[in-house]
Amino acid sequence: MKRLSEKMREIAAPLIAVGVIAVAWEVAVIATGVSPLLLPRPTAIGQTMWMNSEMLLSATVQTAIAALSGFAIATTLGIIGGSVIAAVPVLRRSIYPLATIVQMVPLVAVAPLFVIWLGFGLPTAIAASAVVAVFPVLAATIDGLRSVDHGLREIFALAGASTWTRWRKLDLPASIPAIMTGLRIAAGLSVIGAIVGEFVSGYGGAHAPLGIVVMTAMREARTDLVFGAVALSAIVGFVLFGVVSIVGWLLVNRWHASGQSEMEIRR
Amino acid sequence: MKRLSEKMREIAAPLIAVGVIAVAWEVAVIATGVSPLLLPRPTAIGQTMWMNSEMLLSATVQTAIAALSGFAIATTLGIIGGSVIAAVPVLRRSIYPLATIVQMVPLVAVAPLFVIWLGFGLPTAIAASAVVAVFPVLAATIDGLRSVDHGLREIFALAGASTWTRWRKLDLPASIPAIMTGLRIAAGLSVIGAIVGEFVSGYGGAHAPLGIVVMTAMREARTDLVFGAVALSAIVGFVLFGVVSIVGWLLVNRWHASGQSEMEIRR
Amino acid sequence: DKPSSPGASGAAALVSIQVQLNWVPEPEFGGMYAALQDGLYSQAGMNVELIKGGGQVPCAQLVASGRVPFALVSAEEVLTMRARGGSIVGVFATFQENPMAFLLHEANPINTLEQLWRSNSMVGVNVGLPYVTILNEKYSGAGLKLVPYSGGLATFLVTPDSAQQCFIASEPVECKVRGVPVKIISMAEVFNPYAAVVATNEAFLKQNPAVVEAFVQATQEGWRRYLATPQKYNPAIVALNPSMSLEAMNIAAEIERSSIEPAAGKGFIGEMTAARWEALGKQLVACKVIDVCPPVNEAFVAPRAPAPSPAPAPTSTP
Amino acid sequence: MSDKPAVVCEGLSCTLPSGVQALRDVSFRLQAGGLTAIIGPSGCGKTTLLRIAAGLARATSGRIQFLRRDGSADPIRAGHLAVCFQDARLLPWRKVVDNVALPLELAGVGRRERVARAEAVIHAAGLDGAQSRLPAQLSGGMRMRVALARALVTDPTVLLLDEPCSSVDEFTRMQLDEEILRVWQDSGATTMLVTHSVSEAVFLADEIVIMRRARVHSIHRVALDRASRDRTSHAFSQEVELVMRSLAVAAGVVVP
Amino acid sequence: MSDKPAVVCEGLSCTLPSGVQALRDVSFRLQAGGLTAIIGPSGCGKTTLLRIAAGLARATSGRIQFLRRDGSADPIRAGHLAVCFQDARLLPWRKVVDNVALPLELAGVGRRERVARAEAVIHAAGLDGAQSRLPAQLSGGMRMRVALARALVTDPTVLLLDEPCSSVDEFTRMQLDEEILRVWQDSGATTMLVTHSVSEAVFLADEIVIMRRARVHSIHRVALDRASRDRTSHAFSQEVELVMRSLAVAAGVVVP
Ligand SMILES: Nc1ncnc2c1ncn2[C@@H]1O[C@H](COP(=O)(O)OP(=O)(O)OP(=O)(O)O)[C@@H](O)[C@H]1O
Ligand SMILES: Nc1ncnc2c1ncn2[C@@H]1O[C@H](COP(=O)(O)OP(=O)(O)OP(=O)(O)O)[C@@H](O)[C@H]1O
Ligand SMILES: [Mg+2]
Ligand SMILES: [Mg+2]
Repeated sequence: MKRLSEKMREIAAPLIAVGVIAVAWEVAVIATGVSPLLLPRPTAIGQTMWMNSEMLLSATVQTAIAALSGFAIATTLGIIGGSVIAAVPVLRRSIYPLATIVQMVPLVAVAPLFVIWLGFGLPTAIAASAVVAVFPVLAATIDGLRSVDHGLREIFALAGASTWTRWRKLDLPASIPAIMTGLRIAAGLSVIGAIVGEFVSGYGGAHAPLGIVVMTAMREARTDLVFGAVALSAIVGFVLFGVVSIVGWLLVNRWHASGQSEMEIRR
Repeated sequence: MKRLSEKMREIAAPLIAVGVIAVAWEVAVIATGVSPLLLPRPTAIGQTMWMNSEMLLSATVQTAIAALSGFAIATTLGIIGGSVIAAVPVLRRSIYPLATIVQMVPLVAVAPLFVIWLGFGLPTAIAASAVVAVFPVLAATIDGLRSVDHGLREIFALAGASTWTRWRKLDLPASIPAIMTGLRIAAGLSVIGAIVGEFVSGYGGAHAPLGIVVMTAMREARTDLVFGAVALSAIVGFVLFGVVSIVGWLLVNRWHASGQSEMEIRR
Repeated sequence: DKPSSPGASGAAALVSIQVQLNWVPEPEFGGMYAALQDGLYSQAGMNVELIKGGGQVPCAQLVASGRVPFALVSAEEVLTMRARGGSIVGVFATFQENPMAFLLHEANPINTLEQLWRSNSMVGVNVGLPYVTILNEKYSGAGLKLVPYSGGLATFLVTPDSAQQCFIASEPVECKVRGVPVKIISMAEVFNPYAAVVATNEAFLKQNPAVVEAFVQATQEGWRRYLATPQKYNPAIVALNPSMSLEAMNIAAEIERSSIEPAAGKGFIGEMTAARWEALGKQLVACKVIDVCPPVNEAFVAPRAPAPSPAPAPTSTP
Repeated sequence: MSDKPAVVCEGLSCTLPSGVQALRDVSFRLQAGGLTAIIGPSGCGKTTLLRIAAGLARATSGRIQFLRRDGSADPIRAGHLAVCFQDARLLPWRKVVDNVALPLELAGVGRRERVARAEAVIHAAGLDGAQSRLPAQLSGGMRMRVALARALVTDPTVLLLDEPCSSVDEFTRMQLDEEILRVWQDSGATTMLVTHSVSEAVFLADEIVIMRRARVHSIHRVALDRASRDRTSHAFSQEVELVMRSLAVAAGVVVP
Repeated sequence: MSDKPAVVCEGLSCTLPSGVQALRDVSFRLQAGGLTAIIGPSGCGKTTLLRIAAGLARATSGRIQFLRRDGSADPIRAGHLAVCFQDARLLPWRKVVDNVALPLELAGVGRRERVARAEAVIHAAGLDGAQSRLPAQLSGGMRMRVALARALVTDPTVLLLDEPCSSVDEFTRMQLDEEILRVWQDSGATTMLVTHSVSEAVFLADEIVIMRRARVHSIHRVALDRASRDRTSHAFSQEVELVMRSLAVAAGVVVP
């Protein structure tokens, strides 16, 4: 429990860093006199966010729903797909390299297909989010599964465990640290995926999601609002990242090197 | 050597897969009668690519240069930054979560800053590519370094090795499998980063890069050209992915589980 | 349920109609929101939903593929899509004059397209639009620094001697609201397609000619009302898009009026002529966007002139 | 016990991918239900032999057969061949009891029964009190004992043990030897025990195969009655001395 | 040899994070330049003690000191304390020779010299021909020998060995014992040897610390002259017997 509370304290660290960066940024902007149209001061951004808090809140909620759903889909597909690909050598050789394509397609280029197949607004934003986030999970899962100690696999082979059983009881648990890396990367990507998805899909509900807010604010040169919206999308990403990190830590801290604190020579 | 040639043969596998997918795609398009404006047939795409081969080739070269440069920068920054962050716990707690932000910023939103600081064309495309690709390398490096066996670290601690020496001789080699996962993810992202960078940074010289080709072709509803350009960007990504995979395999196949072939019970 | 003859059964079953907009709710769609607010569409037997767009929404593909019955596109999109086999048809042209223009700071000595194109200014333009090719051919913009228009105004505002493409009812309004003195140079003299064209697809048109007609007429009437008193309708649009102020919307409505309303005594709202489509087709062929111009008489259905008296849209077709 | 197979090796050779010839023409027989010890210098091929017997490696030539009493081949069912490897190979995220119970779990034994059976072997391995620790919280010797317990918890027909007691003290080793003996006697499993301790081999085995540089050097039948295998007896010491001499030759030591 | 420190443990206790008390009030002294063996049942705290001596773990109470002849504290320079751990801990991507040469490399010894020195210990460890193999291509016993060679290759002032010979046969073990003896005599390092083999302890050590359940059970001074430590002699057997009895008590075995 003590260690969990320590983990909680870690949440404070980035907040302090944010504060430090914000102050430095404020000072730098004032000192260099860069136009607020290009780089607004954090205080100005804060003010704008405060004044538009209601609109931004609803936008954030919508984008968060898209990003979270996309992340969930990417996680599920990435882990399942990665496991299948890792288990079947011919797939690993043929499909795995091709899977890179899913993250390389410029979303705007395939937007028509997405929108036509999935409809406007949320579904397309979710799909865009999932498409952008799935490959890191897939790649990390595959590489994690392929790194499972052969010695441990032999234990399962001797017991006549099925591939499915071995996956549940050995491969997956042993790959969790690697998969967590993939999920950490996917956390941020799912947010940007949702935002780009919103660019191309418009919005169904009454209120605009963050992607639309960014677009319109840019058109109107309300750079402080652009940065405010970006900051909110970043917060969605942080929270996702934080949740992934904490879940990962809870799962592996008791047995994996990454969960143990650093040793130092004492004499 | 025999195993390396086997590895080379692996390059054939995705090509065969591409062929299979292309045939399936062709048949599906013909069968469903979906409009070529949405989803052109592979043969039509191939024809268009052939007819525009000169223009596409020069576009591909330009985009490849941007993607490769961005990838190289992302690799360098990601490994160095990740190593520093992993080595300093306070940074890991404060900066690492914030680093997710670099991959979450909608490039279009910060394009004006990029363009003002770096100018139009190649430099911005490279920067965009690096920005999008750096986080996976960073995250994978950090997670890899933190997973290094504590027992091995003790060997170095006892010998009084400096952090730098330990990094070179233990941490980095031990993390190569993890870093390779990050690089595999970054390979694809660096390509999409370059293309999005080209969307916002433009013409860059006499010939347009793939990002501009995609944009123009989209506006002109030349869907087959859009897909052709996307296919070429995918090829750039594949090649990068392939090179990363082969380099990774050469580095670790002799000692890491992922390089060994799968065991099976024989009796 | 398929849309069928509207209005025939009175208020019984409204035909559900979706319209994909190509931008967020703004005065450029004022007539449609006015028609919605005044119930013109429901009087015509339609339950119209205006789907808010996001700037990169593939409107032309959506309507060509039948995903939505109507979408807002540009005239050149109609011709290019048709040239590539898309079955898209323009049925109503909101902007008679090209609303795309170049935005310059007021102090900029440049005043004409020719001056601009022969200068070595930095000009933000959308990649892949035909007017760039046309201007290049005409004035050989060799010294010009063409940069991509990224959808924002920031670069322009901080660079006094730059120019960028704009939508007359958007960026100039924003500058006005901010108190930044700017001027615009219309590009209509070299490239003047209809804009904000309401398009449908051939299949829908063939099956539901009455619906299309009724929709067009209601839209026409909506625009008439909107242009008469935009202040009456803008608050509802602001409610849908709070990021643009009411003040800005009112200004925008005034600016766009001249491009939408027919000159006194000539033509009517939404009008389209074969000559204008032909001219556009020639230009597109000339700048190699398309190889041959598709037959323009199939590319559009000219809306009928409205009844002389400002009456509500026709509600009865026996 | 008649259902336990004999294991017959005929002319086994094995060249590893690195080019090392780990086995050359190795022939011997594990009697059905017998306990055979393998001893030999480090690196002589004992583990390779065990891996081939377990089906985890393939012989380059020669063959290994599992034969029923009637001479027919016995296709041992998965889970009926238990191995204790030279390294512990524990799942680091599982508690001791769950590591020991793993083979039972994989064989579909219910939770309650497998925990009970696991706790019994854990007790016999002297690991009382460590049931709910993770492998990382154990000493090296304890980890190996967990691995041994995991091999003994099943009811195997063939039992392959690779130096299971090398990292424990002599008294714990004797205790473990008793447990191996008990399991072997109860199950009647055809057992192969790789060991470095000659006295352990003499105490436990019917036959001792002495290996040298990838070959069988000699096979020694233990002349002592099982009932009279008292480590303190003179006969036992003599037997140990005898095997030791063979081993010394195998190890290339000049015997005085 | 006067520069080798004595290692003095006073009232060491160590409670591990899991709550296990691995050491309770352990006091003893490693004589400067002496060779002290630690024996005791598996899990009694030997490795923990060695880790504390190496500075890799912290005692909960009590202290451990490195003292010069004149009584002043000796801050042992990094690299002058060598450890052979119970598990081999080899870098899997390095050849045997480069693994063995690692401590020299880290100490800045030039390539040619360190390879020469590494090959000498590799030879002494009976690993000729395996120089350029990777750890994965070695047998378990060979891997441990590489780890031992790596500890012996430096010229340490303090040498801590944790069961270095547990996974090799008795003859290889004797050969390794000779090598340990040689290195110890050449370097005069203050040496602590954890072992399970009583005869090894009697053969090598000046003093034998017998541990029991986290405590020092007794300390036995080996009464034999170094010159007359012949494993086949009666005196040697008697000494082994003596220690064995203490150990039996420590292991909780009822001695007949
Ligand atoms: N990391 C750890 N966390 C918790 N308990 C531990 C840890 N390491 C060892 N222990 C426990 O501490 C006690 C002493 O362990 P230690 O490794 O010192 O024993 P040992 O005497 O070296 O045994 P062996 O001969 O088996 O190696 C044991 O009971 C062990 O279970
Ligand atoms: N994976 C491998 N690749 C190449 N060579 C190997 C491999 N594993 C073992 N060897 C070599 O094969 C030979 C036999 O190894 P094996 O593990 O069977 O020996 P062993 O008798 O079990 O030795 P020990 O008593 O040390 O465990 C050794 O020379 C070893 O170096
Ligand atoms: Mg072995
Ligand atoms: Mg120990």
